[in-house]
Amino acid sequence: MSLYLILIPFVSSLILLLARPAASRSIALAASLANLAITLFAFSGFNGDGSFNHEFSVPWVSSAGIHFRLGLDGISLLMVLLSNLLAPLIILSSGGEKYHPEARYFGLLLMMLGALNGVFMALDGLLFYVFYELALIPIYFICAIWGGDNRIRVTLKFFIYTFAGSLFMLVALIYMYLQTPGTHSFLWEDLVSVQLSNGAAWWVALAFFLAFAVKMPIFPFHTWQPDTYTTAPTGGTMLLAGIMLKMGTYGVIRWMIPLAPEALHDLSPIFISLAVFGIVYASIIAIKQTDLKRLIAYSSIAHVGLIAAGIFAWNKVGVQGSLLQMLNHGINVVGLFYVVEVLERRLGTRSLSEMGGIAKSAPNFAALFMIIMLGAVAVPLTNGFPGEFLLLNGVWNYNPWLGALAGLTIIFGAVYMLRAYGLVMFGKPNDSTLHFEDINIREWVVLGAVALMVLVFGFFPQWILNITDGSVNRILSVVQF
Amino acid sequence: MLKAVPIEYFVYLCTLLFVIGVFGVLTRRNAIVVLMCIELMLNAVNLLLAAFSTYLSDAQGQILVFFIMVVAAAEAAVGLGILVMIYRNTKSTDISLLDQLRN
Amino acid sequence: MKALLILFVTAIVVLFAGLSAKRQTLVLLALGGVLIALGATVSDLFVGDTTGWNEMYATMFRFDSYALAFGAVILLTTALLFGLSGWGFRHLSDTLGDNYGLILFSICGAFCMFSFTNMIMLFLGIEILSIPLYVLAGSRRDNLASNEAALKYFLMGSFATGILLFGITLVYGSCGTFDLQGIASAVQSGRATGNMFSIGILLIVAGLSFKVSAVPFHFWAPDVYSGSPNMITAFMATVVKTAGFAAFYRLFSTAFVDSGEVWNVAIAAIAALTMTLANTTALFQKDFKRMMAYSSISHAGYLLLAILVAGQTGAASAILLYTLAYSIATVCAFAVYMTVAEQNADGSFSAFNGLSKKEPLLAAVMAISVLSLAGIPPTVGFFGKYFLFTAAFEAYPWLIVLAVINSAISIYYYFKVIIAMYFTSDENAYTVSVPVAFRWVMLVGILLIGLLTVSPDTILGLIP
Amino acid sequence: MQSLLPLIPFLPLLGFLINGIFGRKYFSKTTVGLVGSAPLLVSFLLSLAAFNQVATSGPISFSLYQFLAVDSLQVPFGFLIDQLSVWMMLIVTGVGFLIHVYSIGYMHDDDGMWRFFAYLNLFIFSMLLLVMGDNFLMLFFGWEGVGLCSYLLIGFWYTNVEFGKAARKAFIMNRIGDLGLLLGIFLIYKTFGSIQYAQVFGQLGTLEIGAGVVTTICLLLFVGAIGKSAQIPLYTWLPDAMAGPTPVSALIHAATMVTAGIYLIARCNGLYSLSPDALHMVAIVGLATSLFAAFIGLRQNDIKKVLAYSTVSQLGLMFLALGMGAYSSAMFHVTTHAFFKALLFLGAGSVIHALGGEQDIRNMGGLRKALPITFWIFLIGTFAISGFPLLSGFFSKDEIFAHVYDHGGTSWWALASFGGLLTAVYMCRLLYVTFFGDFRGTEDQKHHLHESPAVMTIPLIILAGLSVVGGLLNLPHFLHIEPASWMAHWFAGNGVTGASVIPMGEIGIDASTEWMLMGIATAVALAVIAVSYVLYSKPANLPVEDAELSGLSKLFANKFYVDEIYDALFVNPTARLSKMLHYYADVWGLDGVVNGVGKGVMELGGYFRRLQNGNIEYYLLGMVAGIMLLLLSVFV
Amino acid sequence: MTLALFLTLAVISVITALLVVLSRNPIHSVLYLILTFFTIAGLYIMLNAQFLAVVHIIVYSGAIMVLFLFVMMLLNLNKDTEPQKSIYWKVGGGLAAGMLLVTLVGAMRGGIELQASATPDSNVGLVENLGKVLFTDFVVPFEIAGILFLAAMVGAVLVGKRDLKL
Repeated sequence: MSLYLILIPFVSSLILLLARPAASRSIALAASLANLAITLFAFSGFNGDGSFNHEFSVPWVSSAGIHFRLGLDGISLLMVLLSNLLAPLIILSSGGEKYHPEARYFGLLLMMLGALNGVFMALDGLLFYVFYELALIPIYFICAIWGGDNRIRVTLKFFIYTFAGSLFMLVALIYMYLQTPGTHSFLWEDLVSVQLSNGAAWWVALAFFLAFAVKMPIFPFHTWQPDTYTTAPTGGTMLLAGIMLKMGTYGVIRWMIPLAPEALHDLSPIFISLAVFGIVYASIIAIKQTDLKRLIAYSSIAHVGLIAAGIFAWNKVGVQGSLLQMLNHGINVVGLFYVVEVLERRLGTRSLSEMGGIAKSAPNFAALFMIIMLGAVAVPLTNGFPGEFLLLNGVWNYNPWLGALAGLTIIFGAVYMLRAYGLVMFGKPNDSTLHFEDINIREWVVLGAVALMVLVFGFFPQWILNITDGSVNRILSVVQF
Repeated sequence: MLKAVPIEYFVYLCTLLFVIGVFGVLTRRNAIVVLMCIELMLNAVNLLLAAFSTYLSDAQGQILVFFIMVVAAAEAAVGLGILVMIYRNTKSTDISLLDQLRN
Repeated sequence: MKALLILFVTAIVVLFAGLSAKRQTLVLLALGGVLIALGATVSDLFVGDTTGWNEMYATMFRFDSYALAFGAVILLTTALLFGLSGWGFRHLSDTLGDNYGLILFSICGAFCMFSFTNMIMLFLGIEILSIPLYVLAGSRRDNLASNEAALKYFLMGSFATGILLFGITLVYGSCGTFDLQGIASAVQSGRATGNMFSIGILLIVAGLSFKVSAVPFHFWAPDVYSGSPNMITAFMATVVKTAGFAAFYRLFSTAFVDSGEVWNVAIAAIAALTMTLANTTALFQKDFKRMMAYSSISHAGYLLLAILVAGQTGAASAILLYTLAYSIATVCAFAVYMTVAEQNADGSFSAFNGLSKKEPLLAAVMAISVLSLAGIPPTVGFFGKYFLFTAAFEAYPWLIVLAVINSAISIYYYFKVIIAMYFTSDENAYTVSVPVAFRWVMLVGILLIGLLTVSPDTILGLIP
Repeated sequence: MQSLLPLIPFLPLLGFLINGIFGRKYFSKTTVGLVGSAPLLVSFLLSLAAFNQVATSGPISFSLYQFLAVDSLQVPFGFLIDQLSVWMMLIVTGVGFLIHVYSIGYMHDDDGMWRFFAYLNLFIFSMLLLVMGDNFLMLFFGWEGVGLCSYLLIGFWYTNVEFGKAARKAFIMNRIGDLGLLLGIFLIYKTFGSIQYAQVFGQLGTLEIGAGVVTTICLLLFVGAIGKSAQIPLYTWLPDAMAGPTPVSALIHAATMVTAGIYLIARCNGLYSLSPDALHMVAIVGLATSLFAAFIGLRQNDIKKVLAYSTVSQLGLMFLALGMGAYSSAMFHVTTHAFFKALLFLGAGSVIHALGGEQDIRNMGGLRKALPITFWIFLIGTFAISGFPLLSGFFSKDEIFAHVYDHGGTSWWALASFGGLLTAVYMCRLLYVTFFGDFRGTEDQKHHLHESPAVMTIPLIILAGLSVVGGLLNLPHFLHIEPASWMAHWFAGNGVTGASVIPMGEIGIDASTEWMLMGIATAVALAVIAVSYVLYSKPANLPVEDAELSGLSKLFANKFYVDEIYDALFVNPTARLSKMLHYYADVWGLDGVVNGVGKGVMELGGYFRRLQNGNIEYYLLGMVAGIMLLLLSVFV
Repeated sequence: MTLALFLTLAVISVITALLVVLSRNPIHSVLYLILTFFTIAGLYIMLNAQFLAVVHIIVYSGAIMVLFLFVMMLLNLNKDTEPQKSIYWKVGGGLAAGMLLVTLVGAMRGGIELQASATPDSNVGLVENLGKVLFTDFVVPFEIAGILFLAAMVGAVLVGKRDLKL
């Protein structure tokens, strides 16, 4: 079953890229919905005790102990759910003339989806790495082909930066691999059971951190992110912010901490401090941004900083919160970027100073934007809240001062999001916004679905937490520091 | 005779000849002379091989000398061919002038 | 051994056929010969050699699985290149047969280079490989760049031969034999320990470094690569490099494996310097072929990592996989480059502008090749790098870190061509037509890259 | 019966959904009004039933589902209806219903009426969650929810940029408080291992907790209360919040939401009682706010702004009561304040409605004749808040003063009473300037002056009645009229932990002193009413233009320049910091480093590139040099 | 006596080698080089490698150097006007070569230990001995050298051909 989650996107991606059929969007949508169906089907008979379900394992390079091994525990399942839940939305929300030729765009998108699923399911270190990098290629192409100003320079920087970061992870993985007894192995369990000396663990942890910190990104490794998010076409931005950055956070939970727990005792204060500082830093910067997309990009740094801080706190509340927030941040950020897309499509600009008064002409849009915005601001009973609550609680439990500092996010978050919302929606309409067309059916579906998820997951976070509960217990019990 | 001349002398002599060859390669601009200097280097090697061969009472070294001669001849033929070809195009065998290919 | 004979016979046949036969016939003859040789090699590799020749000539060369595997790699590469040659050699008329003949002779030399058990064979192999190449580099006789390439290659190559020979001589003086096993046992028994021996080894390192174009003996490569005809450049970048490393590794994993303290530092330094210099210099190149030259130098830097741990399990397999991946990708890249650049008379990156719209498949082939060269997962190029790094990791972690940083740097120049093909709007008014043979070669190449990605094991298992 | 109780919050939510989804396209204004108001009535009736049940069989608690369960952090979506919460429910739904009805008339001409009612219903839902939740997280839900609704309603007329800013200000200042509350909740969880009221308060007697921890918890919660209930230093949003439609001001910014802070502290009285330091802090902040806001109120000319500062001041008074440990007195004042302040706001709304949106009292005057009902109602409200004998405010304020006298001493009592005096002054000023004298508005306005329709006046009359008799709820003991201290007794009933929800406050002063205090208060109130009539009903004593003010008056009129100070201290520096961080730290600094690494590599390549100069002599020299370097390794 | 002979030959060979490098006229260089080769042939004889000496004279002086001379005459290079490198280059080249020499000699000083065989055989350099070794043990390289020659021949022809369509 887990194999299909990768095969379906890859095969349909190849079809789209090679045959370039006209109905590319429908094919892509069908493939992504099939994936979503499989994901939901994977819930049936799912064993939530933290073991790996639906395992698929064949030796890949048997002489070197590399396996093509996939499996789903709760954490993976959640991430797979995230990517497959968002993929249909992203497919629905992008495409069209701006993405010519469409077949190529959707082909790349599906390739990305397959790779992401692979990242989230891989239980072999090298396989994880391979998928991790594979995901980078389609998104690079998407951003560089259909991006905006400066796309070539910006995306190349993005690619090299993230690639360089993850190469250090490769070095760390190889090191771990060489420490496994007997004929070496990359299997997760084998890597986890390696006992490292303190010094070695430091290096391994730092190497992993570099890879994931760039990917997420965490202050001060974030500078590629605002430019890339801004430049990328919105479909690409959604993929980047909605799913791809979760590769980093997921990687920390699944790989970094379990592999090098010995060092985390010493290093996690540094990591958390960076993450928390990044929250405040990015939030403050977001306050005065004039480009809506860039604003959301900075807000994403803040949010992901909180997620990372929760993980590094490494207590159950924090980790569960981070997992919950990964899903919800993905949903929200996709919604927000889609809002930007809707605005940009109609107004031809993302500049906040050229907007205003849109609520008047587009009440439906305003309402859905409001709901999504509230989710992002983490108002209770929207999906943003429970995760943020748990995360802040987790960080607070780790260190109250850091928790309080991280808590500033709820203030700054309100400041910049409300400012943005106000500048877009409120005030007197200007010439261009006066006749702003309200959203059409497709936009309704996407924004409505996001808004619905915002509310449903806001009211019932425990549904999500139940998925990951057993796995978090297991991974916390495996790794203690 | 073997006792009279220490092997070191041969080594130093050949090294000296070899280095003179290198010196020539570095300082001459005429391609043909450079090629001759390379032949000088090869000859230094040949002499050293022969010396080792004799001092070790082992024929292999002298066998290699043959092969080096073979190669030297072949290289000379090909190299001079190339030189002539270039001369036809540039009317010169000055290696300093050949710097069209560069960064 | 069989392959060597087949190649030699093919070379003779092609030479004579070149006097009268048609272009098509020649291509088929040469390609057929190579394919037969490839078949013989592969069957020897998997079925085993029953002729007994191996034992008969074991003091000079031995076609063990190592040699056969590398033989298969270069024959495969050559076959692909010959597939391109029908169009690639279209400018040649009366010298076509000579060109094929020389290439085939050159491969004969390569076969000596990775099967030798005696340094005399190594020396001869190198010369047989090189001398035809000096000529081939200058085979566009009316072209000054080609002439210059030939002379530079020849002069520096001869000079390097001198250095190599001096080294061999000194080693011979220390050990009293050219036989690899003999040298190894001399080292083991402590007979060969003096400084003369060390200098000999280091001079051999220098000589071989020249052949594999490692810094600071690399200077010839960019100029010769860019000056030579495209087909020959592709041949040099793939077959010659593979043969050079096969010989390098064979020598150092048998004869000098126990005198590592002499050459480890030297080769580590060369490797570090090679990677860094080549990758940073490549950043500035505007010409695709020159970029490929620096890329090939940088790959030499990575491959030297395996030499450093010569003799260790997996090192040979790593070189094999790496060179195979590198060769296929390079051939594919050159195939695309040739179609684009030769029809456009422009070899710079901007020649590729907008290629993805004109010929999406051509662009895709180039993209995949370049990604593989850059070592980006899941292309086989990544596995090549991975196994190299893993092999050398425990002994030289810092070198691996440097290699990793360099891999990141290399993205910048590799992606220039991708950027041109995919992200730059098309300002060229030319049209590109892809010869049929090229399509087949690219198809085979890409399929091979795919297959190797799925199962690198098949290659890794060739050398036990 | 019990199965119907969840309907209390969810009916308004349903109203919100129906109006929000269908209101714009499908409903007439009347339908919108009905859909909006009817759930409130049902909820109110159900709350009455709940009241009855609590009275007969004690607190009710039930839970709908498990909201969060991580480790020991078990949070049900649960409700607790005890004496305290049912009282708040009654206020919220009761006063809320009246205001809804009033709004049918008030908002009838507004296109966004569907939106208005939807938001109001959402507010009621949130407020009910706040008071009905059985744990701190539920409280927080409501807490933020009401903040959100406040934001939506303040910015209801969103085309006005200033209103939008006011809304944002309200939300953000609330959020500052919310952070405190949130951290308080974290600390509670860490200390007690739970955030459910029953378990937290149940452990108070048994668990050994350091005084520092309790004080910290209390202060953090108090930060939340400060934000929500507009106390120093986070009060500035409330006057600005008057940008919203007047019923909103009545409901949210006077009667219900702003009292959430009082509710929170009353709810946690067990905790606060363990921490005298925290109580002291609460008292100080309350008293300071009470006086501060009253001073500002003296010189405001916007009818709603006066009421707003009055609200802040009254809230301060309530906190003062809380700080004195008089929790039930505070709740008593919450109740009466809900009556008369809602009344005043709605009355002001009626005035504004009649004048077509005019809010400046300098342009009013003499409205007594044109708006008789409104006038009488406003009069009752003003007298009630000023402490006119036997009206509701009289009793509730008196009780608080008595506690202050008892626990704080004479100086505290004097200051608090002075605040009461100021309240009477500016309220009477408002009343007289607005309704007496001659009309000072335009002819056009004069022409259109009309009394509000019945749908608006009837709720006013009901509220007026409540403002008059509200005092009966908690008559002081020394009057010996039964039921004396009914409300205090009600709150002292056994809660879910088995102990009193709010223990009976003890007043340790004898009856004669109480009589004396009451007498002084009465005398002061009556004197103020009389003196200010003389002062303010004369045209000569009308408020002057802002520019002509000087000295303290100017200070008061400009609200002590607090907004300006905040701008200079916090808002502008943050904005500047934002830009500076962006340009200097992010783009120039960090990104510069990243780009610099790239440039460095390029530069290195630039040097290496020059080696390849095309000249074979250099190449050969390079090779020789390389050989020498290799050979040097022999010497190493 | 033998030492004196050796030294004489050695000094002559070094001097002539230097003259090869230093003389301005390429023709002189060739002639000096032939002289050097003769001294080397003398040393071969001293080493009891008579066959080698003979072959050496035939191949180098007789064939290779004649080829060089031929080409020089063909290309009219027999002048003193050959472009010279600047003095800096000469000094630089000399320095480099000198340093190389110092490095080589310095490194080898005291490190030259030959593993002389137990049964010294002074006849290794004789033609019958060499022939036996060449055609038994080294028959493979001998054959392979054929390929080399063939390749070189074809190559030389290829290079020498005039392009038909220029």
